[in-house]
Amino acid sequence: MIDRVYKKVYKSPKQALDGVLFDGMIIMSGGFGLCGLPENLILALRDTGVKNLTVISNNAGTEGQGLGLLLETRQIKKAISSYVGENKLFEKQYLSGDIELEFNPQGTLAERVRAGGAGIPAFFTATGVGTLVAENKKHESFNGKDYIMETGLVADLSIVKAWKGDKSGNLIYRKTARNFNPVMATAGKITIAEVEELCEIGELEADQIHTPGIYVDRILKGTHYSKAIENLTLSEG
Amino acid sequence: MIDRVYKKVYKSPKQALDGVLFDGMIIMSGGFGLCGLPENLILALRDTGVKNLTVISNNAGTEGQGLGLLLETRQIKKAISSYVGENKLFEKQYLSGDIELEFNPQGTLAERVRAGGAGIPAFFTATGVGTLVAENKKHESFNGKDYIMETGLVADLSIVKAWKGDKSGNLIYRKTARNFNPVMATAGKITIAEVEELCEIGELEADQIHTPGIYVDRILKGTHYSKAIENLTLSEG
Amino acid sequence: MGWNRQQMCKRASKELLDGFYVNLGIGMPTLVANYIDNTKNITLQSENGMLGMGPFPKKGKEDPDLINAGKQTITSLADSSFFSSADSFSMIRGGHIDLSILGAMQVSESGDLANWMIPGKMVKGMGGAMDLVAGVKKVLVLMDHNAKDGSPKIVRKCTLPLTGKGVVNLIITNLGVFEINDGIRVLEIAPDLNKEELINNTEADLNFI
Amino acid sequence: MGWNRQQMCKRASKELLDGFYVNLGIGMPTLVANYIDNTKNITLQSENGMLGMGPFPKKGKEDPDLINAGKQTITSLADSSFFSSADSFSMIRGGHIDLSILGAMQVSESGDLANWMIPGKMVKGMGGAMDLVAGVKKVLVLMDHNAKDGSPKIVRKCTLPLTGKGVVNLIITNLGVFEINDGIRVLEIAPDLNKEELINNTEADLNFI
Repeated sequence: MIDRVYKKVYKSPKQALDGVLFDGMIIMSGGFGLCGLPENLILALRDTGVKNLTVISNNAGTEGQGLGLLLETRQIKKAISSYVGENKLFEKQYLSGDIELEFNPQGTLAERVRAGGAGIPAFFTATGVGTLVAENKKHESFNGKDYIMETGLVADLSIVKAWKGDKSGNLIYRKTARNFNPVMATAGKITIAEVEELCEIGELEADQIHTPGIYVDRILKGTHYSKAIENLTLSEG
Repeated sequence: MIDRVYKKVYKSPKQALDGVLFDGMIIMSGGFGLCGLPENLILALRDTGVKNLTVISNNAGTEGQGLGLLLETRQIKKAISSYVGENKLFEKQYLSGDIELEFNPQGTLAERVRAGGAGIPAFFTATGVGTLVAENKKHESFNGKDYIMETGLVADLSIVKAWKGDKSGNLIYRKTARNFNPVMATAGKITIAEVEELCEIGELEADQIHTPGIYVDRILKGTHYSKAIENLTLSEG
Repeated sequence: MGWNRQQMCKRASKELLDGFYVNLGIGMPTLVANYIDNTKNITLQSENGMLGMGPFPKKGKEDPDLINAGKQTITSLADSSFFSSADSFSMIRGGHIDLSILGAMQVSESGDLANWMIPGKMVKGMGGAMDLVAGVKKVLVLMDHNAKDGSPKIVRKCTLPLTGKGVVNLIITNLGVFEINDGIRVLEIAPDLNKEELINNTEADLNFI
Repeated sequence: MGWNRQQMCKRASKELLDGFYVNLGIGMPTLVANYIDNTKNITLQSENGMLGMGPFPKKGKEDPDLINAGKQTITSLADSSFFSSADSFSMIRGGHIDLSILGAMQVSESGDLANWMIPGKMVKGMGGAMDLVAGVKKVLVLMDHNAKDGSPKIVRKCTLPLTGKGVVNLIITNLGVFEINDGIRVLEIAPDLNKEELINNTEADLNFI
């Protein structure tokens, strides 16, 4: 009925980041390892020089890849992650006290982000009960089982990567490149999505959309996808 | 690599319900109004005569439709719903004390079911603060705002309706017939799905599956879909 | 006296700003959709699991799998998306909807809203109203200024059970437009009405500055 | 002494019952997939967001968008589905996965598990291990019976920081199979081994009945 004008489309990651950055901000970045990373936005983020970032992301990238790029330039002050094993530079900066690290169990991290986006300030989980993760956290028993309280997470900015997106911000992810991207898209005060294919309105099937456009404030087509494989494993024959 | 044998497919709703029912059990039923209802399973449920049911469902059906069928036969002892406005029989049974009713805000109901399926025993929400819904519930303040604690819900049996399903239990819903079905599928100790189209393995695209097969214990093709329209509203011209 | 329903809906439609995601409640709020300025990009959400709600279908084009929260048959648009009830209310509870328009039985001067039950009468349920008023960024109440018996609906304190506490931001009635923010400020008065008439029809104190 | 890795994996694969949904941890547990009985319908979950994990790809068929939780390239199967990390861990936390197989540094006689950090050494993170052991119906630890320095890994009380408390149900090592249920019961002993050797290599009390 309405010939809509969509104002969410940006020409480049640099333009998409314009006006939303400030030193000391909290940024969520989608991706699992190097899979489903917002590569173009991370690169542009590095070039802006924004610093003292708290980065919420499952991993810390590898050297020269993903969030590893922001470690080289020392733009990250604190990381909230579940696993940072693949990055020697991270290790070095952590051991020298240059970077703060908060480990969250992977499922707790995903749920905290989901809760943040869903307006749930806190929830209870059995994950981590009786471990270091439970220290200083509120405990409560339900049906005779112990749980700890975890809080929702929100970010000043979420950067996510999808396979296809339309001009209204609807997103579709591909295979395991989905990972943290959909929940992080919901938990940013501002969310910027980069896509491999930027589609016209109507090209995406309404039943198949993973992230409804309401969550995406800005969208751009990425031009550079290295899509590095961290651990190439082949079957014989 | 493996030629899998799927043992989830049942020939009829009656067969699918065999061995999972007992008086006094808790049943979740998907659907919003008469949209996306597991019609065939409700009908079969009525014919089994199982009684004293606690039914968790957004609505209570209309007279002679949906869960209204189980009201006629007085199989429902208690309903947990957000809105029961369309059913005069429900009203009558409620006012005569024959049926117990627990109102939940619709979003709280959806989230309680999701939490139940996701192993989250409780969460906090601002919905209902300062209202009757908040009575006798735990209050807690986060960042200066008040929230109440709501608990997760699970059922002995969830019955859901999807558009397409494959023999491994993967489900795809159609349009707004999705509603409560996906979350309820996760929160039943046993979940039975009825579908309009029962597909072979591989016919459904892996990126487009709404309910992964792990949540579906039994699946059947429904033969009777009345798909009644509760409130036909047309535009002029 | 004052605006008719058409005029009220038209006035309400001005609150739908370009780029807004909006949830319209059952009844009169649904009619606001008819007055949306086509030059604005407004997306309607239906809490049963849809973004990008289109108009009612033409005869023969109705789809039982495509309804709104009032169980009315509707249509989709090119940018529509469907999702589960849990995802829908995550959107609502999480503050992603810009504006919700609802009807009311009573609104208090502190923004308390009562619109779901009358003690002693059969209660149909709150549906998604409590979630909407608690979660949406801005809550607009669209209602008649007075009840059928003439009693004021904008009150000092709600006597009916609440739907939400301190949740209403704006009220549009047949008599005027009212902002709630540390008391009630009158933003507009219906053209054929004077201050005194407005005060006489309102229990709560009105601030005209 | 005892079983080799192949034999251990083969023994572990027997715990994968028909119809099971299983999560295999990084390292030796991943290899268990090679020994799954083809007559059984076993579905593998990868916690980064996939059900129905297939074998590693043939050369040239690798897809950077299709990896497992160990970041290895994998393939999908005809019944595969993909989902978000939040949905994946809802599946895990909600008790929908039948079995998880993980490695360990220490397991205590009360089922406590330590497998994520050594104080004083750089900590890589717990990844999804804490969620898996807290949520999955049955937790199987697959590990060498003794550490590289020969010290026992089945202990009275873990000295390393825990991954989960009272979470392990079954242990398979190169020396035997052990059930944890109010103490440790020896279910099987590797063929070339006697009770005494097993006791000598284990700190925790073993119940042979």
